[in-house]
Amino acid sequence: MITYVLCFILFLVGMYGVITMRNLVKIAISLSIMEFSTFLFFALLGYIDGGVAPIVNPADPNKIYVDPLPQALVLTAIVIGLATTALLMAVIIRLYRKYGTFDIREIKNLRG
Amino acid sequence: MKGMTIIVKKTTQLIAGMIFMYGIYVIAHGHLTPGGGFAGGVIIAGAFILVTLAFGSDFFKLLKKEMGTTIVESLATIIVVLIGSAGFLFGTNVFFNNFLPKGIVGNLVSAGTLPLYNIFVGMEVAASIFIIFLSLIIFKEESPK
Amino acid sequence: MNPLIPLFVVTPLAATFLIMIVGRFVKEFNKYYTSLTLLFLVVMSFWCLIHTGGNVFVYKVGGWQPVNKIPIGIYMVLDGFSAIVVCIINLIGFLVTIYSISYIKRYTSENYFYALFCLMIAGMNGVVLSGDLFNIFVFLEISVISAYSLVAFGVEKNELEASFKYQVLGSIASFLILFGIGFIYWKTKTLNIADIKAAFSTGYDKSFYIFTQLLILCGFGLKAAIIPFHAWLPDAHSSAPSPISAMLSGVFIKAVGIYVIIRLFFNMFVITESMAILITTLGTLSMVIGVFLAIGQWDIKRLLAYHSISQMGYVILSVGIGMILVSRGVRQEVAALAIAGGIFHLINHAAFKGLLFLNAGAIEYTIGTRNLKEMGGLAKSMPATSATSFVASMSISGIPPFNGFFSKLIIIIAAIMARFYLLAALAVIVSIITLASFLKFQRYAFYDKSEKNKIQKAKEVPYPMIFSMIVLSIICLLLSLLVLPVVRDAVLTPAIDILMDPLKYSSQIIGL
Amino acid sequence: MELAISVILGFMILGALYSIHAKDLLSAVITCGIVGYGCVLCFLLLKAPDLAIVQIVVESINLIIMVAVVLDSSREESYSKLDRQGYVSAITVFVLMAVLLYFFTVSARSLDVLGKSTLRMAGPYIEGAAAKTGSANLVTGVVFDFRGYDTMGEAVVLVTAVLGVLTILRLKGKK
Repeated sequence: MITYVLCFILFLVGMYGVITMRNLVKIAISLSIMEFSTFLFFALLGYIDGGVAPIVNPADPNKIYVDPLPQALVLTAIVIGLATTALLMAVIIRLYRKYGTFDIREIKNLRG
Repeated sequence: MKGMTIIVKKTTQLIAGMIFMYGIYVIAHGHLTPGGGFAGGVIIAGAFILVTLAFGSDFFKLLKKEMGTTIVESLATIIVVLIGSAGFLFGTNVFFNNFLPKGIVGNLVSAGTLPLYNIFVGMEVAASIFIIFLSLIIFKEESPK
Repeated sequence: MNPLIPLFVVTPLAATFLIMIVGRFVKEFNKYYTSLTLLFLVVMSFWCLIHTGGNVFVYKVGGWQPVNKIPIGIYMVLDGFSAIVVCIINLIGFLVTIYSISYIKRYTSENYFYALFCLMIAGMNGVVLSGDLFNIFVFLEISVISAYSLVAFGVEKNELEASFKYQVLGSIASFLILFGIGFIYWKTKTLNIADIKAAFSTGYDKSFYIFTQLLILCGFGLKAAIIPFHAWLPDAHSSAPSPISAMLSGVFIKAVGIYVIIRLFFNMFVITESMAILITTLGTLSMVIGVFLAIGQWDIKRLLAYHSISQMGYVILSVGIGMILVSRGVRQEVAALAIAGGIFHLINHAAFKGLLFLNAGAIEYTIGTRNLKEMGGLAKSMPATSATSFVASMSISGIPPFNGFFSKLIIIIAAIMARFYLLAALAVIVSIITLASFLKFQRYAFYDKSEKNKIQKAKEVPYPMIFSMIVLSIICLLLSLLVLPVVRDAVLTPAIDILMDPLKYSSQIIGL
Repeated sequence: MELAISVILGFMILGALYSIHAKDLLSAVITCGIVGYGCVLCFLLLKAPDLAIVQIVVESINLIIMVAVVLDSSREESYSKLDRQGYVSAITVFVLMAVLLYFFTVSARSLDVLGKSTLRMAGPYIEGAAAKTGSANLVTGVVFDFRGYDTMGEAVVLVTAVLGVLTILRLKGKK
């Protein structure tokens, strides 16, 4: 129970960073913190007491395995997260070359 | 981007090949041990990135066009799609059917199409991550400050 | 029938990779191949729409049969509702491709444009046809990542800033959705939508239920730009190249936002009254605030973007009224009418908002500005653009012979019959303000002759652009036919049935 | 078990807070690594070696990309006092966080505790799955066979990201 709550607190810390920070790189960091907490949440869901890693040994068939499905989902989600981070960093470096700053308050052409 | 000192270069020469081989091992044993296409692909990309960082980006002579890697990546993905579609054709009209014989659990050549998926996904992931890194580096050099 | 469903995803994906490989060596390959692919998809989607009817077609990817009636593979589902949305996606996508053949010539690297465009189509088709929660997330990511890059296609300051905003808010939405999926998995231990419905119908904890619904609603609401989450929409939709704006505004926010919200809340959750009221309130807020924000705009594409928020408000409002009635379990025929109005307006909005963005793109293409104050008197020099934009403006503001009138009429009648008189009055008022706003657009862009200097320069746009605009305006007129009982029974009624009957979707999928 | 994960999570939260508030961008990026590598430890404890391998390499690549962006730019964050808008958003965020946390704890009470998970959809993935897919590694079996369609989508996401990066990093957009 406490692990789930801590995991959600990590998620909220990331969200706090995204909303309050005024620096492009800090926003990217906060987004990846949110991402990691979500992965951890899925991994927690799959754990079963006394279970072993889901790799079958044909010699020893009767074992309890942890749930492989959340692990497969996280495997997919990690790569998706890498893709989004890479795209975000590309936009950030592009914006830095245009404006010469990471400060979001000075990058405000569009409003209203 | 310029390379680093001679010490780094020599060490990289020794290590990069081993990292590369380890990536191939992880890919090839993906259906037996932890790891698989994604992990192995990222490790191989890591070996390339290490070499790029040590020797400088002109080591790869790809400054103008990242043509090579894009084609590898597109081809690898299209092969994944083709293997999926091959299930569609050979299997019972089902997309992503594992249509090859399964073999004995625990052998290196087993599990039907899974090793093939592992290999091609590994190629695709390695190519994509390396191309992302390379284009960032090249952009940093070419664009005006 | 069944084996055709994956083709909706595989064909555009194959097109992407072929464009990336062959397009490097063969010039002009990209545009013709994309058009051909989209034409094929349009034909196939209409064939599916005609043949689906009231059936639910399930395609089990990988051929994994359910064990003890629990699905273990990924299911692709084609039913009345998703058939309609697939038709919209591919039809608008086809016309936009034809339009971009001339429009995108002024940008560099056309290969990337067409490849990303095909990926976007593939992602949206995948979202709409999926019957599995995590699969929806994966294909959602494909379509949004390509949308992020397409918004920044011009790589100027504004485009990059809009893309950054969109990426940050979109990523938050993705993680909220992922967390929501995790929550659902925690409780039900399954990911298939129909199976989750079955697991929920045996009983659930109330606070868990509300929290999950909120996570999902916030996530997809961010993607659909419902009003408290709308901050990215005007920037992204106005900065993108015009064909992409038409795609984003006309199709994208519906396919990955509204469609998924409707699908999940009707077919996965058991509708509760509090959530229905919340959704109706959000819809009303979007409808009213969106139109008021639109009044003061002088940038054409920004004005159209704010109107998108407002028109989506109509859809959500009317679906929300339907949800309230369904959750109370009374007056099902009124609920059906409200949902029909919502879906009808969703279809109409795709047609006329796509057309309006294409018009805006044509104006920008010719005179190089988006500011209404710098235009004037374009009606003479650009007759086709002027005529089609007149059709679209009248349609969006609900003037009788055009399609927008009928859908708004149905929504208002449904609101009155459900005894929500205030909402009906608000809908009428917003419609009038919309009319005023578009009369302004028409007057300043096409009829005001105070500025003579621009008029001489202006020429009509190339033929492919005119072709798409004229076809879309004909579609705007033809869609009025959906109000006829024969056509309605064939197209709208299956969609409403699948949403209204709580057990039809899940029982058909699990039973099969 | 639960204690160990809680302690690691606590360190991760501290690292995240430091990383968000650090003045030097480079140290912020490196500290973000605490969270990522902490994740790796948790995955190992949770008996998920596949995830640990993927996460450790992906996190390294992630760090390299971030450092590549941060280097040769003005690393000092121009840290200034919160303006009025900043205060408003900070207060909103704290209220929002408190409400969300409360809802989370209330709704998590009715669900399974850690380690007492049951299987519904995943049951057939374990029982006799090795015979069905032929793969000794169940996670690979799930990823490539039972949910192969997802994995194809994921490969396509990477391709999309590559195309996006190449698109965004073009030097000239319009002719």
